Amino acid sequence: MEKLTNKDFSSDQEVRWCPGCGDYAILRAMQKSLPLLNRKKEDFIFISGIGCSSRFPYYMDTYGFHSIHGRAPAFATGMKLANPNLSIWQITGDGDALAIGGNHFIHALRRNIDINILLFNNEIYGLTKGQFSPTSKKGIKTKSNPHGTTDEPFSPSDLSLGAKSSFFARVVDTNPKLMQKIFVEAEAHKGTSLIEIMQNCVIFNDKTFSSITGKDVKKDAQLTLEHGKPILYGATMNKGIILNKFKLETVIIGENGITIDDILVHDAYEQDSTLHAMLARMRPPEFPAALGVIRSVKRSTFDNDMNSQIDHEKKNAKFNNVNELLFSGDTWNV
Amino acid sequence: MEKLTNKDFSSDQEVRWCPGCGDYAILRAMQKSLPLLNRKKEDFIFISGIGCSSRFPYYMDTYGFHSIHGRAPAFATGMKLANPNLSIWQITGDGDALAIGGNHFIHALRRNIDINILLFNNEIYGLTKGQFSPTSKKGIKTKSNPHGTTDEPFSPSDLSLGAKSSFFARVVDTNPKLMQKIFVEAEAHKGTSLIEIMQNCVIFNDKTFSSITGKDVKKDAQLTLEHGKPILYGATMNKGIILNKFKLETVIIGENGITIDDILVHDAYEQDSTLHAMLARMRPPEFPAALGVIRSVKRSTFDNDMNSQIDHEKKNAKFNNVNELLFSGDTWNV
Amino acid sequence: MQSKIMNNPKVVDLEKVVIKFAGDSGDGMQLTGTQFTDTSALLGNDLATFPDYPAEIRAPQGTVAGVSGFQIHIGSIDINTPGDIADVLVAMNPAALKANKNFIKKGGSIIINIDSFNQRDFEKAGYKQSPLEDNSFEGYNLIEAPITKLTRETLKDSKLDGKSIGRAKNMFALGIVYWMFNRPMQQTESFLKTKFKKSPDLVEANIKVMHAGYNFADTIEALSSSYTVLSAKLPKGTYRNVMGNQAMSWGFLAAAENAKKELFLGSYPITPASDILHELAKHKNLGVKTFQAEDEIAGVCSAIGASFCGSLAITTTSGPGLALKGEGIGLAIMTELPLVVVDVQRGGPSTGLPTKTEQSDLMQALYGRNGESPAVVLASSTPANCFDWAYQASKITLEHNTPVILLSDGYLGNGAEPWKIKSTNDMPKINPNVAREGDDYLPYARDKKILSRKIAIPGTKGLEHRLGGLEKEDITGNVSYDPENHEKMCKIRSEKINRLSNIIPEQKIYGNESGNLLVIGWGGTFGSLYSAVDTLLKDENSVGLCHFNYINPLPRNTKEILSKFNRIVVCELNAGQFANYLRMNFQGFVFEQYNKLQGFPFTSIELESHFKLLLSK
Amino acid sequence: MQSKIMNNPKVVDLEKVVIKFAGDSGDGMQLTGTQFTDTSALLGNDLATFPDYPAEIRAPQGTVAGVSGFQIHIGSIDINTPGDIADVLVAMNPAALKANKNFIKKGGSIIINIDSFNQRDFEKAGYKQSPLEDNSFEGYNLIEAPITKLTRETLKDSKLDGKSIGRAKNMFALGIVYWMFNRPMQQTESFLKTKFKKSPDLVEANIKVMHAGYNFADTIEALSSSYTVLSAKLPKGTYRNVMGNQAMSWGFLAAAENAKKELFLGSYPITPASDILHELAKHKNLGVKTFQAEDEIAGVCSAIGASFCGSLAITTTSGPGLALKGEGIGLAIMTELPLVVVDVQRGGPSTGLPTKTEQSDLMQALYGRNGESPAVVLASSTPANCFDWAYQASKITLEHNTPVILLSDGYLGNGAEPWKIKSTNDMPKINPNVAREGDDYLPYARDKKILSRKIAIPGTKGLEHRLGGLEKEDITGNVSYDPENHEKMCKIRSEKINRLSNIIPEQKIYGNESGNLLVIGWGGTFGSLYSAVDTLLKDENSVGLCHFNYINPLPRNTKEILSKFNRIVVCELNAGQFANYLRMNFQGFVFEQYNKLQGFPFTSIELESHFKLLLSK
Ligand SMILES: Cc1ncc(C[n+]2csc(CCOP(=O)(O)OP(=O)(O)O)c2C)c(N)n1
Ligand SMILES: Cc1ncc(C[n+]2csc(CCOP(=O)(O)OP(=O)(O)O)c2C)c(N)n1
Ligand code: SF4
Ligand code: SF4
Ligand SMILES: [Mg+2]
Ligand SMILES: [Mg+2]
Repeated sequence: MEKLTNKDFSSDQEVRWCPGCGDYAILRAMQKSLPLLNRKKEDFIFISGIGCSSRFPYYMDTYGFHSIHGRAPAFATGMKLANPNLSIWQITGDGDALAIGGNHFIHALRRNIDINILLFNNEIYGLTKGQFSPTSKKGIKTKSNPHGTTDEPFSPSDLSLGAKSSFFARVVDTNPKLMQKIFVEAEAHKGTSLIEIMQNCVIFNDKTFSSITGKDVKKDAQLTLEHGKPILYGATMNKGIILNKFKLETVIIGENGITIDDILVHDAYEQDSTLHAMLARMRPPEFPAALGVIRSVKRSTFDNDMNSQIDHEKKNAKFNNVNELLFSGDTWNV
Repeated sequence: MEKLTNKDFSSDQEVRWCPGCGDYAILRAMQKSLPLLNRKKEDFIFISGIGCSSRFPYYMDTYGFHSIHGRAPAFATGMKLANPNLSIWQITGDGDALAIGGNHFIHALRRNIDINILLFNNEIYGLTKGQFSPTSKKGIKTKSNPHGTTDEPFSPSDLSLGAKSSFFARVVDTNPKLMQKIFVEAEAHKGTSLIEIMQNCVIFNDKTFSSITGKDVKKDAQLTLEHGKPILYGATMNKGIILNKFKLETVIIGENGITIDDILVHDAYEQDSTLHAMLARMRPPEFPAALGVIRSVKRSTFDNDMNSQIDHEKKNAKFNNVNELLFSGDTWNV
Repeated sequence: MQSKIMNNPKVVDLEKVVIKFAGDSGDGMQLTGTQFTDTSALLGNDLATFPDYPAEIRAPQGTVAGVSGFQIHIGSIDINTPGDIADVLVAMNPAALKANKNFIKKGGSIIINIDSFNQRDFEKAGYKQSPLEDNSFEGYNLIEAPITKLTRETLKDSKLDGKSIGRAKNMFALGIVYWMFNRPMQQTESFLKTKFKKSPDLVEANIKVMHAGYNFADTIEALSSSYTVLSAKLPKGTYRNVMGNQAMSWGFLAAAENAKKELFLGSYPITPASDILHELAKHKNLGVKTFQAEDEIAGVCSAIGASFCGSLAITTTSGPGLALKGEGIGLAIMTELPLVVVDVQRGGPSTGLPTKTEQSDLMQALYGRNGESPAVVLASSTPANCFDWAYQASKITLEHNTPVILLSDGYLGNGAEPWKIKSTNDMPKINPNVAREGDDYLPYARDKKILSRKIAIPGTKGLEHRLGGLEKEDITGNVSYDPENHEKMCKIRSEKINRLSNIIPEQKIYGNESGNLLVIGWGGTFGSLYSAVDTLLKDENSVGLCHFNYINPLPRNTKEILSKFNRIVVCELNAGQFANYLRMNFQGFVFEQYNKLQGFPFTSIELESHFKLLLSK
Repeated sequence: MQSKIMNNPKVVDLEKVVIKFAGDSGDGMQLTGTQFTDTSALLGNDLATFPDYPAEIRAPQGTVAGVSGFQIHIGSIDINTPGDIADVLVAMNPAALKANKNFIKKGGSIIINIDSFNQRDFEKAGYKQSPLEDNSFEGYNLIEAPITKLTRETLKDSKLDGKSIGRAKNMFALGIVYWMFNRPMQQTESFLKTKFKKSPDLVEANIKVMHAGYNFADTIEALSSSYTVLSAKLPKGTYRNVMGNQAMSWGFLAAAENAKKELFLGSYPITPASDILHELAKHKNLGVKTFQAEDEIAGVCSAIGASFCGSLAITTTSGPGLALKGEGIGLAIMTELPLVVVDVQRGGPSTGLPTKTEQSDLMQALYGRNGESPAVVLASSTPANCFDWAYQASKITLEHNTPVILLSDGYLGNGAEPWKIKSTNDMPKINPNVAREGDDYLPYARDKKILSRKIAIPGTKGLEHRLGGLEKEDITGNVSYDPENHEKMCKIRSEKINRLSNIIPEQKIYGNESGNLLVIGWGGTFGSLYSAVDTLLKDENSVGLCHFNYINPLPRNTKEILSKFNRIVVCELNAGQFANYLRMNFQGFVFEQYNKLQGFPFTSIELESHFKLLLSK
């Protein structure tokens, strides 16, 4: 197979996000990741809904579909069922995926259709100029509620794990390396791979993730999980997470007799999602926010199950073509 | 206030479910529960979508609305926002709530609008004659997949807790007493009270809950949670649940040195939903299924937040009527 | 047993007979009807059937709301409708009699399960006293058979439990009717053997009861004779009996095979369309992929996704579901992808009358989307030709890369008739309009003649491109906000559909090609309109029938046809939607209307008398 | 600085002037335009404005796609459109010049920020070389101002950072234009003081720059003189400037207050309708409840729920959202509850041209639902009368208990004009048709005249009842599958709407009441049609304008009007939907069409010349 580079994945269309928008970094990371996947260029589809982020497919020189608001998982499902050989990437915003598209989103996760979903979570409706979204922090003032929202936000991790998500990862738009790593892992995972990207909207919700991504705080505010490794963070990696009864706690190695052996070891492959959910819920200031692949478990995929069933039925077929069906059963001649 | 009885809540419409349908028992339990709530008859609304269960409002002599498929939470939200004094009961099926209506369902839970949702979970589409639903057990054969479904089902408890449900209870259609108790608690809870009712569809999915409701097994297959009480079950209440590291386990009091003090005490009021989710996930044969009020936590309600905001704005009003608004700001006279 | 012959039985017309089986929802009338149908079909009768059941799964036992009916019209002549009125009614309880009392021909035969005619059942049916005691049924041939009792008697030695024995009584009724019409019982016997293959006791019991019914009829001499309906003079060929929804499903299977495409169905169950999903779900062995989506929107969107990836993609629904699919259909129009949307219409508005038939989604099919968004609209017109129209819809959508909405209705979908089986080899070729590797591909470049663009399927090397719902630039398909381009593209999208009228056949007329009265219909009303016009033609009235299957575009000779008649009446099961559509398209004509909105098909009789009135004025 | 006067500036018509401010999305052109508007309004000019911005939040800086424009038409005479073509263009960069090059009147003035006319910016705009070097702008009055440089210069001692200084340059341009039209700067000064009240430095800087621009213009003598547009002779009263979406919002507020109802809005954001949500969300102090739903379906359904519970309930959206609301609207029709659905139309089909205007949702509004489901359809026709039509829609829906669809469009919604403020005391009374405690309540009993049922609101003792989407029995409102009842109810639902035509005013004609040419329009095209017809009338052409706001039902005298003209032309920003609707309703007329599908309003000029053509043939 010919060797592809990021250039092969850049379309001729001018990128039209606001200067400084987090989407640029994600686009670049994606264009760099695809060559690592060893797949043919013509086998990729980028499918999106509507939103700033949903313009993404136009900038990728692959097959692409900028569909309608909220429905991308349904299109993606049809695509993957029609052709299970394709590598399908759904691009979606927090409004697209969790407001109008919430239903398709949870059903895709439940079915575990083998696609990759990139959730560009900027906690705002960008394209329609700044209304609050289902992930906006309660109380923020936006055009559609200038007195502060009264909506309790979704936690994307809790919602998706509640919907039986088999793969959940998280990354910030300021970490291109981690993005690339996760994109590659997502593609390798069989089933619906959900990646929440904390993405900054400079125009309507600037710095909403600054307590996590701020240069000054990020060492203590971010924790990158790796399967099989102890859960450590901090500038010198001397901080860690332990499990105390039913709660997570942060500790410092060397203090209060804590050693590396006390630190929780991350098990992304564990079927029970309880601990994954707890890790994903961690937030500054009490905790660092968990990044990386938080959950990645084996579960049969919808496309594969359907195709096995079809293969099985074909093998045990009563009819091999339509004519045989038409002339089967009770017929009579005139 | 005049004293009401179950008769006051029975409409003159003939009940039209199949003989033997679990819906009858739920209807009766509801008609008996409402008089216990000390509310005026005219302040109740029953709102439903479409499905066998969704005919429920016709049989209640209250205000009622048999709306369209899947959208009942949206109607209910509008109703409660319009008049927060009403007691609003949403009746919905597993298809209505979790297939077409999944989005409105999770958003109602997230917002914590103060309504009560009765989810008649019969793990099948009854009204349309027996297709599988998003809660049908994987592999069951139905009209719409005679070779066995390939859909992984939702767990209503996981999905709703993932959507930040503040109240989750579960009951079987064969236990009218517990239904009444839960209905009363649900109404007392401020916020969205979700009650999953394991309901038998005699026609299209008979006995789907028999491992829980079967007369022979039920003592060991059902466990009724009560806040503040140790979690016990069994014919002689000698069995219990303990927490071992991160897993629940069943034990027998008196065996292996287990005493009543080892048994987990149910805390429905705990904000952290981790343990609630684990309890709700228990299923025979390993575990008994948890019934009763599994979670009931305080969280501000959407209707209350909106109304407080309006009250606050009214108090600090720039304008007290529309004329003042119309003539405000830059105007000029000709 | 007692048989009151209130009158000498009139001799039923042996050219054709309408029989209605009616009973409680639990009485097995649908099965009884289907068996009689299959047997008659095998005997070579032409026929048409129509089931009529309540919206509840099981409405309260014994009530009128709970009556389930199955009507069958058989004949040695051409049969086009399930009949207006029954020659023979089987009524398993008082409610069944009450529900059908206006649907029995004066002097017709009524077979009654007299065991169910007791005070409790009268009351459930809303009768104060026995309807048999007053004079309501004077002039009918009333056959009172103790069906429950004799069924029990027949099975008194059987190992079956009481419930199963009770359920067998429909076979007794079927036996009586088989005797009446001189039909053999073998077909039903072998059916029972297959159906209950796991329970030989049940097989034996049911067969025994059916024979008991047959023998009972043979003995009682309630009827002066038994009747024969000779086999119809149908064109030579192999026949089978098909229901509309089944025929539709098979049409799609055939189209996919001939187009060398995989068939994909994205659908959400809804009455009366669900049976298409059920039927296609059976045929995984033919490679069909059926996806029961979480809702109608996911149904249409998954289909569009599958279409983009090369499947013959369809989505099926009924009125309320079509309302939900509008936005998705708009996207398919903008992206110019193949897609067939089937609407099996039911009574509206809103949830309306979900189990009843109607033609009131026409405007929605034509216009139920934002913006200028023209789609091809077709309508099937008989249960059997649902096959052809599914095939044709698939052919058009794949060859022209433009969405097609195919209208059927509850009457067609659930109705059945014999179908002369076609071989897939004899069907028109389907040549999907697809770009291939190496093509110089511009997504929105078009064939000059038919104006359709080529689609390029993911996986095809070198043809990577992006589609979407924003306005497309002509030729390149890039996003374009250019004013002139938008106007141009709107025109192309509409002209593309208009050009189809060059390809589709001219509209045919049945009866006179010009003259006094032109009867216009479309879709599911064909049978009744045809029967009515046929009768009028026999009396040499100057009348023609112009029944449409192509709605958008209309056949190119439509205007010409209109101009050849003095009077035009448009007959529809709605308030006049097609009439309005014709008014938009053809000015200068007067379109009279004949409409019915009762959840039931037209009867030929009401049409005939209305047409006669028009002809006489 | 340099000012090339390529030609003697033609004297602009002082009766009216069209000015367009254009620059990069980040250049603050919308604010500049609004300021000029407000100042002109305060001076008593009549005016109309129209913003025109890209679909992206910020398209790439310096590109044509990224140009944001604001057009304003002011006059001492009646102004009805934002103008076809600009007398004065402010172009902050080459892209702004390029985007508007066809929208400047030959001989008009172009004020250019010459600092942005460099090679890099030419290229971004897609120019190979400077458009000022070739002869493209010969015949125009080109004013090249070093706006960036002089702004920096002005603020060289300011404490502001470079970015903020850069952003102030729009004030320089505004200063120039204020000078040109002899406008005072106080209004903008006080605006700046309020806007930046937390940052006195910003206030000072912006005011300083504006004055610098003003003085610059005063000095350069680029223009032979400055102009004055006198105040218009408007009817006496208090005026304010309103945008269509704002006026619409306020109309609902007024209706709710006068109906003594709480206002409830259930909505999901969508361009160009979102501003209604934004506007209403501000006014919680008036008790309005705005619910930003999870999608459009929840928007309409929550509104129906609120309506059932006694609110004046509305839902607002644009085309794709209306497609999603169809099923919900059908339920409101069946349950006969009050509901106003606002569709601020945009370019379709599908996502189409989301920021552009169009009138192509008419058919969807009329028919985008399953079954026979008639709704009242109204259309506003100027930014200011969005107020009146919101009020009228509310009045009809509350008094007749039947849903109303109100059509606006992007042009009306974002456009602005002066509005003579009405007091709520002077508006027609609204008497909601509601049952009270103690009434003998039958949910589907009706007023004999207007055929509407009474609604009973939860909380009302003794009136408990059940509604739903299944067909309702006449009078009782119980579920009914009865065939005759269904037909009857379908007729009632349609007749109820038809009867409204007895109540609404007769259709008016502007111009000749009979004669040669009848120009027909509806909704947002009023301004351009009026201007065009007005011009023709001045030349004594035999022409009348009949502009519709009531679409369903149509005014009772419509047919009479049609019959008084020799020729009828229906002008719409779609492919002819209203023309088709008229064809359905009125046979025997020839409806010619004039259509435009370019995302922009008609220009008066194109209309005039087309009408002249029709009049001459
Ligand atoms: C049916 C429909 N409803 C509403 C819209 C308007 N709309 C487009 S994108 C969007 C929300 C965008 O938010 P998000 O998904 O978070 O994307 P972002 O712009 O923040 O990347 C909305 C409300 C639409 N295009 N279609
Ligand atoms: C828009 C729409 N789509 C589909 C339907 C058909 N439909 C009615 S109820 C139902 C599912 C019922 O299942 P569930 O909610 O579990 O209720 P149950 O009958 O089991 O109580 C479906 C698919 C409909 N009425 N409307
Ligand atoms: S509005 Fe926000 S999310 Fe959208 S392109 Fe601009 S910065 Fe990015
Ligand atoms: S079909 Fe099932 S759920 Fe519906 S009424 Fe019958 S038993 Fe109950
Ligand atoms: Mg967002
Ligand atoms: Mg169910």
